[in-house]
Formats: sequence, structure tokens, C-alpha cells
Amino acid sequence: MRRLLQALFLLAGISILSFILLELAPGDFLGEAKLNPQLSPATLAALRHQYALDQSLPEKYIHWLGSVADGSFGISFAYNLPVSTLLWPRARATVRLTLTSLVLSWLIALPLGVWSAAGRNSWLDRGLSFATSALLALPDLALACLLLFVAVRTGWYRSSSLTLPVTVLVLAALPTLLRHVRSAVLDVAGQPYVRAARSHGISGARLWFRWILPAAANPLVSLFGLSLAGLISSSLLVETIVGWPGLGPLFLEAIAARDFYLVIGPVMLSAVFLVIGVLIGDLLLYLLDPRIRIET
Amino acid sequence: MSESTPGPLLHIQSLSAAYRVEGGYLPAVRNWNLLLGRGEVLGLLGESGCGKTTAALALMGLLPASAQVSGSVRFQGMELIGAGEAELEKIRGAQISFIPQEPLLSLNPVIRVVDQVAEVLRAHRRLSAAEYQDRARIALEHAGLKARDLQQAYPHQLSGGQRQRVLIAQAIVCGPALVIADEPTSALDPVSTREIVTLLLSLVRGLNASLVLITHDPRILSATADRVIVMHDGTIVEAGPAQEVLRSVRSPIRGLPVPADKPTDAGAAAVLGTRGVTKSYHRRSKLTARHEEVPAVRGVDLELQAGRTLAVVGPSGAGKSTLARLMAGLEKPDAGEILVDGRELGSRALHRRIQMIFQDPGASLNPRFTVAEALAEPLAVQGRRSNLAAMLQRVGLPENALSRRTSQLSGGQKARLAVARALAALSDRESPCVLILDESLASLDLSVKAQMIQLLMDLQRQRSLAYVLIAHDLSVAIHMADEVAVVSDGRIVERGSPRELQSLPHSRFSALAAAQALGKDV
Amino acid sequence: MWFGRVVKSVLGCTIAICAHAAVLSSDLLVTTGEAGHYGGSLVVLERAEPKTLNPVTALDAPSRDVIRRTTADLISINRRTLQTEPGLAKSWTTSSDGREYLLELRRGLRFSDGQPLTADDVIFTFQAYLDESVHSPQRDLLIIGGKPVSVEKLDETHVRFRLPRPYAAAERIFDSLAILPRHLLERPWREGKLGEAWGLNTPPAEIAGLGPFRLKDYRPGERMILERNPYYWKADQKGNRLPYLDQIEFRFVPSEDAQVARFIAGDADILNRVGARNFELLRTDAHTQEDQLEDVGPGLEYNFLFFNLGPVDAKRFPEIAARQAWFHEARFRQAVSAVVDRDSIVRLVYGGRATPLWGHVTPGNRPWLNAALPKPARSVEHARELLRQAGFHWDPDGTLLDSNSKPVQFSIVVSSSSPERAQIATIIQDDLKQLGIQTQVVSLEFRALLDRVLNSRQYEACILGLVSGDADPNPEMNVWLSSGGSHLWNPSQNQPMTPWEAEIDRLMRQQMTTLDHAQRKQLYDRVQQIASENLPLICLASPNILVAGRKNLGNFQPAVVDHYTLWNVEQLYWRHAPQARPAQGGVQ
Amino acid sequence: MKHWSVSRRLRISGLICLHVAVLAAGFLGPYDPTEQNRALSLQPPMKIHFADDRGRLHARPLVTAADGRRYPLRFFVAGARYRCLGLTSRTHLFGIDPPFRVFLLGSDEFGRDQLSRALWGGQISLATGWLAALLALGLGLGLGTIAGFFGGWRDMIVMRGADLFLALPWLYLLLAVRAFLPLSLSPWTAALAIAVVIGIIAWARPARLVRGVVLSAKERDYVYAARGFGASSWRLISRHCLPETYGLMATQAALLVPQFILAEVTLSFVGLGVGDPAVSWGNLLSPIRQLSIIASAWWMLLPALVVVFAAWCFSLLDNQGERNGVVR
Repeated sequence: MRRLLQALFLLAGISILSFILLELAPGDFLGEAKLNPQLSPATLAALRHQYALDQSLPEKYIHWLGSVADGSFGISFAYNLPVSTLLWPRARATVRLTLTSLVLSWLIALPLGVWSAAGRNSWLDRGLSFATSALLALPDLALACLLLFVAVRTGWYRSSSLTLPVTVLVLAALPTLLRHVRSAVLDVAGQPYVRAARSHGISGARLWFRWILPAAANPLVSLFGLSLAGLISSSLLVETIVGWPGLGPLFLEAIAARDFYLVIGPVMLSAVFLVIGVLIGDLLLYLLDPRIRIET
Repeated sequence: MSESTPGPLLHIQSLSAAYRVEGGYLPAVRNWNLLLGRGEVLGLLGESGCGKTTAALALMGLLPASAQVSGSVRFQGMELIGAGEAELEKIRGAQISFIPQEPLLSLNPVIRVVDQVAEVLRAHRRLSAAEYQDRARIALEHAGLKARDLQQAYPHQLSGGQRQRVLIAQAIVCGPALVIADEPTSALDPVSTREIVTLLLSLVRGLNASLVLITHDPRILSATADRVIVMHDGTIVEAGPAQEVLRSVRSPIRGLPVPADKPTDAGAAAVLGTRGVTKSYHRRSKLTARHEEVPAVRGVDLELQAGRTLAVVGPSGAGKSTLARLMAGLEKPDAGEILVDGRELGSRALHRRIQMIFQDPGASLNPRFTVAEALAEPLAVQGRRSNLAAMLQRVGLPENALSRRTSQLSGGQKARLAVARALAALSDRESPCVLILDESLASLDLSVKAQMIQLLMDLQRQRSLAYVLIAHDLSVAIHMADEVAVVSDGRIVERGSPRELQSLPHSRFSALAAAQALGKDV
Repeated sequence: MWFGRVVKSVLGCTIAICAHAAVLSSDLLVTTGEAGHYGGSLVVLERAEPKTLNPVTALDAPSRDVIRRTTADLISINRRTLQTEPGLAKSWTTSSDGREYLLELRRGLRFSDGQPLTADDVIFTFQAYLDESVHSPQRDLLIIGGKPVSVEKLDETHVRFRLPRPYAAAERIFDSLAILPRHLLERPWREGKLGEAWGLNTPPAEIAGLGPFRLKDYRPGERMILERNPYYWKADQKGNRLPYLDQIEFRFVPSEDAQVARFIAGDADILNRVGARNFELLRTDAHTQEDQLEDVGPGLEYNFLFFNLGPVDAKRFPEIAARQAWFHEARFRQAVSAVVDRDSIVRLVYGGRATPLWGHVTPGNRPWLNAALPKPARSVEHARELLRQAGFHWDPDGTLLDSNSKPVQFSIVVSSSSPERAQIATIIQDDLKQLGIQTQVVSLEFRALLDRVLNSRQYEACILGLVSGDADPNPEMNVWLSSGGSHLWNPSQNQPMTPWEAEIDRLMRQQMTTLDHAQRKQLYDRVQQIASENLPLICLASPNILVAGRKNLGNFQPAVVDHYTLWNVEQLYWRHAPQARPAQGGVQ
Repeated sequence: MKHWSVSRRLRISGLICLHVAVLAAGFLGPYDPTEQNRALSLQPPMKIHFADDRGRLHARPLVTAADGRRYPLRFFVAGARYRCLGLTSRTHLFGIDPPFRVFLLGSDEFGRDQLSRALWGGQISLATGWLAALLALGLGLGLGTIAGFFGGWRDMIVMRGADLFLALPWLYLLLAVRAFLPLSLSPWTAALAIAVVIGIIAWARPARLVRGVVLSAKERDYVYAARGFGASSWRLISRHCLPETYGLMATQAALLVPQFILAEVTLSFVGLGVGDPAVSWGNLLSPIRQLSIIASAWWMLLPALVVVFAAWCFSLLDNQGERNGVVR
């Protein structure tokens, strides 16, 4: 109950702040139309009224709250359609992309991180640590551009395939995940019960994956919750660069066009994902960690 | 089980081990020689930090890679020092098993205990999944953990004794030839200690295995060990048959004079009193966000006159520490009042009259501070200056310690410093002061404990301090207290002089002990 | 080599031949150009998604790009010749005073849903556009001198338009005014819901037009597929009904680089416009060097630098107001123009694929270009001389000072979405440094920039580009009339602030009502001359139109006016069987 | 164990070298970073030779200039004036005789020397990173301490605020802010203003971490002990709780500085970075979003290596960083 209230508070806060910021940003949807030689000021004023751009902020907000209640999340000025109908298909495409890369990056990060921790200071560990530093230091966008270029030049670029954007997103997410997995595992590896396990002769993969990894899960589960939270927001710019038909192009276009409610829509969607992601993280924590699940 | 090779089971020759520290090696085990026969029970006695655990880990090859180990350890004729990791893994848990200290920390918190036992088996035997479970269950039953739901529990759901039984089950499940038990009872109350040691002995005998029992408490060894070796600073200083060796090892505490009963001055005003003090804590469940009220102290009335010592004794979780904090003014009671000299005082002035020394005196010193800074802090808070060196001297610390960091002091030195600091804070020289000792001596080695008791008693005479002594058993209280209050479940259940309490009917005192045994570690 | 140049006469590109039986029944327009063959699909990339399929309300370029393929107009402007030619109107006559247009509709035409086109549809169309409550952006086109154009049905095939005032080249306003199907849109219009009709969620069956294609399928965020309109009203010389292509697929790819990547990967058949660097990339890339990469020459886009010459609230922006004293000085603007290195802009920003500009009419608009405008070479000396005459001087370390010995410095705003203009700014900045003028380039997001220029007037100088939609001067009225909303340097004035603006106002108004082309040209030449002397816009360069199409694409005849590549989409065809493209199911 | 210390030493010295080089950009870079050579647009990096055109060996290095001939590299040459650490000078470490130009890292579209630009660009980028990080840490420290130490409604407000700031899409906050800044701000000031905004936005994460540390610090016995002798809240915070956060602050700084440097790069990528004539790593890297630049002028990628190197150096504290930097 308390969590739910907090989440609602958070969502309300985000929506109000977004409204204020968007209102503060100069220019409005019809700004560009002014340059259109075919439009007279009177037409513009009429359009402005039609799009309710002349309303005050609280009016807009209340108006929007009403539209949330009926599930439309406002009307896009540019598309003249309810924001929700624009959002869902693209959100699906985005989530398809991000979910694939999320699953993939965790599937890679878990064994690799454990491996790197198990062979601490081995060549593999050092190599990985250098590679993650380098990847971490490269902005996602530059990475996307470079990969796009390589893909185009070598001819494996196919616009409809997931390969390129997923590669970019996985490479962008891996360094952080790897580091967290490695450090969480190393943290646990230093615990007395791991020494105890070794004193019982438990070793090798069983020690690392059966004994250590479950105990190291807590910070990773929280991190996983955060990855879930990023399902909507993490890929927006990358999508634009590689041309993925997700929320990214829509959102950036909406920002540029000051399509008020179409900007608010994805923002709120990603906020909802954040809230849900964190909640799922906590829930997983509860399910996975008997210390939390079973109170003494 | 193992009758293959004749000769000693374990033969240790000039074993040394050293940890790498900045700029060199710190020797922890020096030049050990030892022969251990089959079925023998060997006691290894020594104070904490003398290298007992290191020696055990060294012979199993479990010291970190940075440590240096030399010498020879032959187990059933096989050399263990320098043996490959794969060979050692075959021996560990199967041939030599180890029962680690600190049962809670030594069990994986997220795996059911029966699986943790099965996992040991899995490392050494190829069986079907069901057999692993069955054998683990049998081992747990042997170790005295019979109930199904206890076997399926997670470590944090078990009591200290039960956890210890899990560790024992892990140690015996593969039927080893040698069991090394590292302080198996240090976290347990006397009743459980006796049970666990008996259990361990019988199991080891049943396996016809040898047992090395590492402990700092000679009392445990007297009834169990065939032979005892005494270790000090990494070297073996004494070795021989148990009874002989133990006779020479005496608890330093027993040497202390038991103080004569001070005359009770019935008319003297209490310097510290509590009246109906009550305190509960709120706990919030993580997921459901339900509030729970957990009462800690319920309506306690106490009185303490200047120059006297009151011991508050009870099992852990009984509310002793909360009571101590309330009396020290660190927390506010929900109901009731704390009286100093008959007046309820605001916290500021209170600090000059009442000070508390914490459960772990070391933890109450900021490790970043130098001794001088730590000592000067209460003075600075109260806007006074004083001669720090003299204060150190008073508690028996060298003057040159002032510039050292508190983290560099030994346990005993930290305790002394904590006392010195408390004294510095007790600035009111006109009226009597109170010092609250919250199990402050429990973590110290026996010899240091004895010195501290002596120091505290001297100080009491000099400054006519009143002490509130919080303890979970009577061992120290007997030597210091004028009066003992037994606390259970937030209430005072028994009061009297220490001698009266000792002579209580066994049933009543054992109720106390039982309460203690059940008390869960918080 | 270009087909468009062969055809000279106004109506020359169309010859009405009734050769085919199918054609006989209706007035098909027969096109020249290669006769192709049917089949295949064309993948076209758009930067953004269309927002609507409603021709009445569409504002944005992608929507219009699509709508132009699904609808048709009465009279259209040939994108190659820039002249008008018949569309749905088979022919038209103009009264001698230029105020009456009599249009004859083609007979037997059908909308893409099979319903016949009648004069009533035309009447309805203009009613809808003119309806104030619909807020059509095209409405203003049909208001001439404050009064609407009136439409009248004479019979089933004849319609008469009356203009309230004589209006030069009035037939050009019919271009891109899509004729609407009354049977589908009258009801929404009566219900006041015409604006919401034909959104993206409308089923294809409820949308019909007269264009070569009709909507087949739309997948949000990803693609829109148009299919061949079997009722289209153009035919080739062999009498085959156009278009040739079975379908066009619009895909939405937000960045130019991603578009180029797709073209290289073979996932797109046409790039409507690429930058010079990407054009070079395509020319050198092994996958694309054989394709039709065409430099069509300068288009109608002109980039320019301008200063804030309008009234500024001196209390709120004292600094800007103070600096306006320099900007108002014509010799200052001339000096800036003299020092700008247009050749470097052409070379470094546009890779040589652009033309330096000294006036706002680009060489791409040959009919209206004033060839007599001087094109002074860059001269720092001349610029210094002009500044000296205007009372500026320099301090010892070379900083330009005004007559009050205040150092001359100002900021230039550019749009962050246009890398080219940011590069131009960098060059100008360096050029101005040679005059001792410090400038700050501030790149702003486009809406924010427009807000400053058009509303708050909180800027000092700005680099912008405009693209004329048509070669004719009339669409430029809004820019050049001092009352115009796009009179960028000082928009929406009540009274022209300067004599030369008053003069331009007069000339522009006069040319609008002058019917004789030569006379109009003279008037417009004069406008160009005044503008180049007073330099409200310091014109810089006009980039060439660079396009790419697949090697096999027949009748690929890119033009300099938008839409550069699809304007003759009905004639495009695949020379051989559509080239095998790798299987691409699209994004499921 | 030893490997880490070597690597750390390497990183620390790399970090110091980087900062020194960036501060001494005027001396180390042969040209003014804004000087355009429009005839020498997009020149590849010049090769260094020790043999001249006729194959004779020289001790002095030579470079192949734009005309294809080799010219000797001269040291301590006079060139464009620059200010460096408050000193004005014309001496540059190296150069070749005019009118030729030496471009060791190639030149950009306007014929500006990429090496000089990379060095000068570091000034704004590093300053942005540090300033933003200090601000974020300062705010985080203050608010986190208040939340952790006092708890109650203060904790509640600060933590909900932190949630909000973490969830907020900061991109268009920055869009809005950039559009609001007065135009007459020099690009350097504008860059710093952006840094301030980034710093103010990013307080939430450090605040959460600080709160956690303070929360556990205030439960320590020595804090109770100090409270026992009547120490004031301020004393408890400043003497006992804040020192506990120093380690965290250091690792957070090592984490945040490169992160904010990259934030500036990202902003430049969307065209909202530092404007000309100021140079930053962001606007140095922004051309690589164009395929054609990568295809035709690979050396434009070299500044990316500088950024990667800088970020790698900053991660010197990552052994602890990965511990404390665990999100949330």
C-alpha cells in the first residue's frame, strides 16, 4: 500500500515536472507553421486554439489527467490521434528490442562475470576489465555510429534485423553488468561460508554457480530491476541512429515538434516502467532471498 | 573407516605460516611439530589471535594465496603442503573435515541446510539426487537435527546451537578420518556447549576418527581431550596429557579476590534510579509494510547508590542493552522516568554524570581518530581541557600511545581507552557518577578481562563510581557486583546479591539458562 | 539528356491521343517518356512518419509526400519545367482581366475506390478548404486580397473559379490542392469532423483519392504501403494505364545517415535528398556506385544570414537593442556580406555541390533569376572600407569598434538540427574575425530558435534557410511583404519601417496583380536588386539537389522542386525484373 | 595483487599527464584550435620520418606536408599567441616552417589542427566533468547527510525528490535550459552553465549513497558514545559521519567525472553541446555521427581514443568504485 502510494506520488511528480519543463521550453507546436507562407496569423490563432495551446498549464494538466483516465493520454497535435494508439505499437517494438538485448546481456554477463571473478587477475580478467573500461568510456551513440558504419561497409547490415541495435545495446549494457556481477561475486567469495564450503571440498563450477552466485544475487537483482526500468528509455537514441521503428524516433520527433502530449506519453511510460521495474526487483529479491522472505 | 595405512594419522613437522602484510610477512604459526594418532582427541588451547585457526587452515591448504606456508604435513602418509589443489579438494571434507567458527557466518544464507549438507556429499560421492538428500538427512539426524522442517530451514531460521549441528553434519557426512573443530562453542551458552561437545565426541568416536578441538576455554577440554597442547603467539608452549596440562592452566579471573559485601546504606539516596521505564521498538515488514511493536523493556524499577555495582543479567534479547541505553540517556523511554539524584534530568547535564561503555569498546572508538583525539572529544564537547597523558596513565596506558590511531590498539588497550574516555566525560567531581558497562568485557580474553576487572574496581574505590554491569552470565558479576538483577523478556524476574543467586534452587537458575539458550541472536 | 528540357511548350509534355480501347472511355492523360512495364515495388525512405492522410489538414512534409501520391490536383506544376500543366482539368481558359478561370474536367475519371469524379466533388473540395472551421492550411491560398475565391459548377464537366482580384499565375494555386471524394468526406465535414477524418487509424477502404496509388497497409513506426490505383487517369504512349509499380513502400528512417546505410544495404530504392558528403560516399561505395546518383543542380533552397532589424524591447534586452544600431546600418550588412567567404562555404560545407548566392532567387529558378545582380568577389579590404565609411574603427589589437568605441560583437543563432548551417556559422565566424568582430555561435533546437526569431525577438543574428515551394514569386510574398509573418528580420510590421521595405512591398503587390510575365519579371528583378543592396538577408549558398535511385529504375527524372524523386512516380518502373533483394520480412 | 597496483599507478600518472597536457594545450598544440586552413580541409595525419626526400637520414624528425615534400619539424617555435595558466606566450613545442602546416592527428573540415583541438578541447571537457561532479557530490553530500542523519520527514522529502530526479528524462531539461541561456554568454560560460545544470540534476544518486553511509555511520557505537558525552548533531555529522563518506565521495568522483564528460559528448551528438569557437571533446567527436566522415576521414575518430583514455584513467578507483557504485 505504502509502495503503491510512493509510486503514485512519483508518477504524479514526474508528470507535473514534465509539464512544467515542457511548458518552459520555448517554442510550440505551431512555431514552424509560422514560416509557412500559406498560413495567415488568423489561421494560426485558430489552430492554436484548436490544439488548446492557449490554455494555461494547470488547465492542460487537468485536461491531461482526464485523458489518462479514459486511457487516451491526450491527443497528439501532429497526428491528431490519441497518444495511446501511437504509443503501443512502437512501445512493443522498443520492448522487443530492449528485452532481447536485456536477456542477452544478462546471459553473457552472468557467466562471464563469474568466470572473471573466479580467475581473478588472470589474463581473462584483465582483458575483460580493460575491454569494459574502454566500452564504458565510449558513448553509446558513438558506438552505434561505429557499428553502423562497420555493418554497412562489411555488408551485414540489414535494416529489418535486430542484430545491429541489439549488438549496440548489449555492448553498451555489458560493462556495467559485468562489473557488478564480478564485484558482487567477489564480495561473496570473501565470506566465511565460502571458505567453509572450500574446507568441505566443494570447488569449481559448483562452488561458483551453486554456492556463491545465489548468495551474490541481491545487488544483481536490484540491478536487474533497474534494467527492467530501462526497457523503454534505454534505447531511444540508438533506435534513432540505426532506424529502429520504436519509440525513439517518435519521441525525439515529438520533442522537436513540441507535440506536447506525445512527449509526455513516453516519459510517463518510462516512468511507469521504472516504478514497475523497481517493484519487480524488490519482489524478486523477496522471492530469491530467504533472509527477506522468511522473517524469523 | 580408515585402516589402510599404519602409523600416525597426522604428522606435522616444523609447520610455519605467515601472512603477507605491507613490507613483509607476519608470522602466525611458528615451527609446529605434532603427531596425532587415530581416534585421538586433541585439545588445542590458546587465546584468540594466537594462531590456532591459522594452523588449522594451513594444514588444509586453505590459507589465502598470499600467505606463506612451509614445513611438512603428512596425512595418512600423504604430504599436504605443496599438494595440488585437486588432490586437496579430494581430501577436504572427505578425509579431513573442518568445523568452522561462527556458525551463522559459515553457512550459506540462501541455501536450505539439508542442501548444504548434501552439497558436501555431492563434492565427493557420485550418487543419485535422492540419495544425496537421504544421506544428508541422516547426517543431520545424527547431528541432532531431527525435525523435517528444521532440515528444510534456512540458516537464519535456526538457533545458534542448531546451526552448529548443521556444521557438524557437514563435517561427518562423508565419514572423515580427522575432524578439526574450531571453537565450536564460542557462540553458545553453557548448556548448549555441553550438549554440542558431547555430541561431537560421540560422533567422532562412532566414526573412529580423530578430533582436534580448538578452543580458548580450558573448561571444555577437561572432560573431552586425551591430550592438550597450549599455543601462544604461534608457538606451542605446552603439550601433554589433558589433565596435566590443564592443571597448570588456571583462569586468571579465579585469582581475583572476591570483594567483601559492602555495607548497604539503606538510607543513602540513589544516584541513579528508574521508575516504570518502558520502551518498545517499531519494526516494519519489508514487503507488507505492516508496523509491529516489539516491546524491549517493560516497566523496570531499579536503584543504584553511589560507589556500588549493580549487575543486570539475562539472556540475549532480554532487553538489557535497551535498558542500558535508556539509563545512559541515549534513548528516551516511552513511559516511566530515569532519575539522577532523584531528579529527572535533561540530557545535556546527564552526560556529565552518566557514561556508558559499549558492548564492544573497540567499536565505540572512531578508527580514524588518534588516541589523543578520541580522548579529547568529550572534553571538546563540554568545552574543557585536561591533561590527556595523565588520563591515559590512570587506566594503565602508556603516554606515547597518544599519537597512535585507535585502530592500532589491541583489544585490551581499546577497552582501557574507552574507560579513560568515559572518565573524561564524567566531569562532575562534586556529585557521584555512574558508569554503565554494557557487556563491555565479554569480548576480551580472560587475562585481559581480569586486568580490566581489577582496573574498574580500583577506579570505583578512587572515585566512588557507581557501576551498572550488563552481562549475560554471572561469571563477571560474581566478582564485581553488589547486587544482581536478572532480566528476562524486558522485566526483572529476580533480584539479590550474587551469592544469593548462585545458591538459588537449580530449577530457577536453569530456567534462566534455558531462556538464554533459546534466546536468539539479534 | 534530361527529358524535361526537351519539352518546351506549356502543354507540350502531354499529347492527348486516344489509342487504346480502355482509354477511349475516359479522358486519360497520356504521358511522354519511356514506356515501361508493370510490376515491382519501390521502397522509399521518409525522415518521419506521416501524421495524417487528410489532404485538408496535413501540415508536415512526410504526410504531404504520401498524400501527393494518393491524390491529384486540377492543374499541376511540372517539377522539371516549373510550368503548369493539366491535371484533372483537361484544359482551362482565363478571362482577359485574369479574374475568371474556366476549367474543363476530364471525363470518366474514378476515385481509387471506383466512384466517379464529378464537378460536385470539385465544388465540395473547395467548400471544404475554404471552411474556416476546418482550419485547412491551404485556405489562405484561396483568399486573395482578403476575399475567398468563389467556385461555381457550370455543368458536369465545367467549373468556373472567380478571383476577387486579378492574381498573377493564379492557376498555380491549384497545384497540390487535392480533390476530395465527396461521397466519403461530406458527412464528416457536415458533422464538423473533417479535420479528424482520414487519420492514420482509418481503414484503407475508407480512403480514396485520384492519385496513382492508394493506401494498402500501415504499420505504425515502421512503414506505410501504397498499392497501385487501378483507376488512375494517366496512360503511357502505348496506352497502358499508369502507374507501372504495384506498390510503394514508405519506410520511416529518422536520420540521413541511417537512410544512406539502408540504401547501401539495398533496403531502399530511392533517396530523395542526401547531403554532399553522403553523396560522395555513395559514389565511392562498391554497393552503390553503379546506381543512378544524380546531382540535379541548385534547388530552390537559399541559406542566409540575417540580423534582427525589428523593434526590440530595450528594457528587457538592452544589449540587443544597443547592438541594433550596427545592424540597421546598411554598410555594416554590406561589409559582412563582402567578407563572407561563399566559395569556402560551397567547398567545405557542400563539398562543391552548391552555388554561392548573392540574391534570394537561386540559379535553380532560372525563369525568375535576376542575372544582372552583381556578384562581388570576397574582399576584406572593401569590407573595411565600408565599415570605415560607416564610422567604425579599430583598436590597436584589431578589434572593431563602433563610433562610441564599443567593441563590435554579437551572437549568431543556428538550428542544432542542421549540421550544414552550424558549419556555415563556423566559417562566417572565422571570416568576421578578420574584420575584428567577435561572434558567438549558439546552436538552438529549431523550435526554440523560431520562437526567438518570430516571437520574443531575442536574438541578434541568425542563419536560416528557406525552400520555396514553387518557382513563382507569389509564395514568397510572406517573406518579402513587410507585413508578412515570415518577413524574418522584422516580421508582421504594421507599416514598413524603411523606405526600401516600402518599395519592396509596392513592387511585390504590383507583381501579384500583373498578368504579363515579362512585366512581372521586371518587377521581381527590381525586388531582387533592392534586396541585394540593402541585404536584409545576406544570402550565402544554395545547395544542389542530390538524389539517388537504383540502377534499374526507369524514368527516374529527379527535379529541383520537391518532391525531387517521386514527382513522376506513376512513370517509374523497373527496367528488368525488380532486382532480387534479400528476403526481408520487415519487423514483425 | 601486484598487477592492480601497477595498473593503478599507470592510471594515476596517466590522469596527471592528461591534466597537465590539457592545461598546457597552448604550448603542446602547435596551432590555435580555431585557426582555419580552408585549403587544407580534412588532411590525414602526417607521417614522421627521419629521412628526407632524397633518403638522407636526419636526427631531426621530418613530416610530409600537404605538398608531398618533407619538412623538418622545429621545436620551440613562435606561433599563435595563447594564454596558459595566466601566462601569455607565443612559443609552441613544435611546428614546421610556414606556410606549411603540421597535422599530427590530421585536420578537420575547416583545416583546423586536430591535435591542438583535442588538447584545448580537454579544458572544457575536464572542467565540465569536474565542475558537474563537484556540484553533484556537494549537493548529494548535503542532502544525503540531512536525509540520513535526521531521518523522518526530511529523509522522506529528500528521498522522494531523489526518486523523481532519477526518473526524470533529463534530455529535455537540458534542451529547455540551453534555449534559455542568454545568447551573449561566451561559449565557455555556456559550457560551464551546462555543467552546472548537469551537476544539479545528478545529485540524486550520490545523495542516496551518502544517505546509506550516514545511516549506518550514525548507528555506530562511537557515534552513540559521542552522543553520550553530549556532542551536538553538527559535531556528530562533521566529525563522525562525514569522514565515513570520503571514500565514497572519491569513488563517486572517479565515476561521475568521466560520466559527465561523456554527457557533454552526448549533448554535442544531438547538436546541443559547446558552440564554436570553443572546443570540447564533444564537438570534436560530433562529426563521427556522419557515416561519410568515418568513411573518408578515419582520423576524425582519434579524439575518441583520447576520451576513452581519459575515462580509463578516471576509473582508477574502480575496485572500490564497483563496490560503492552499485546502483541504488
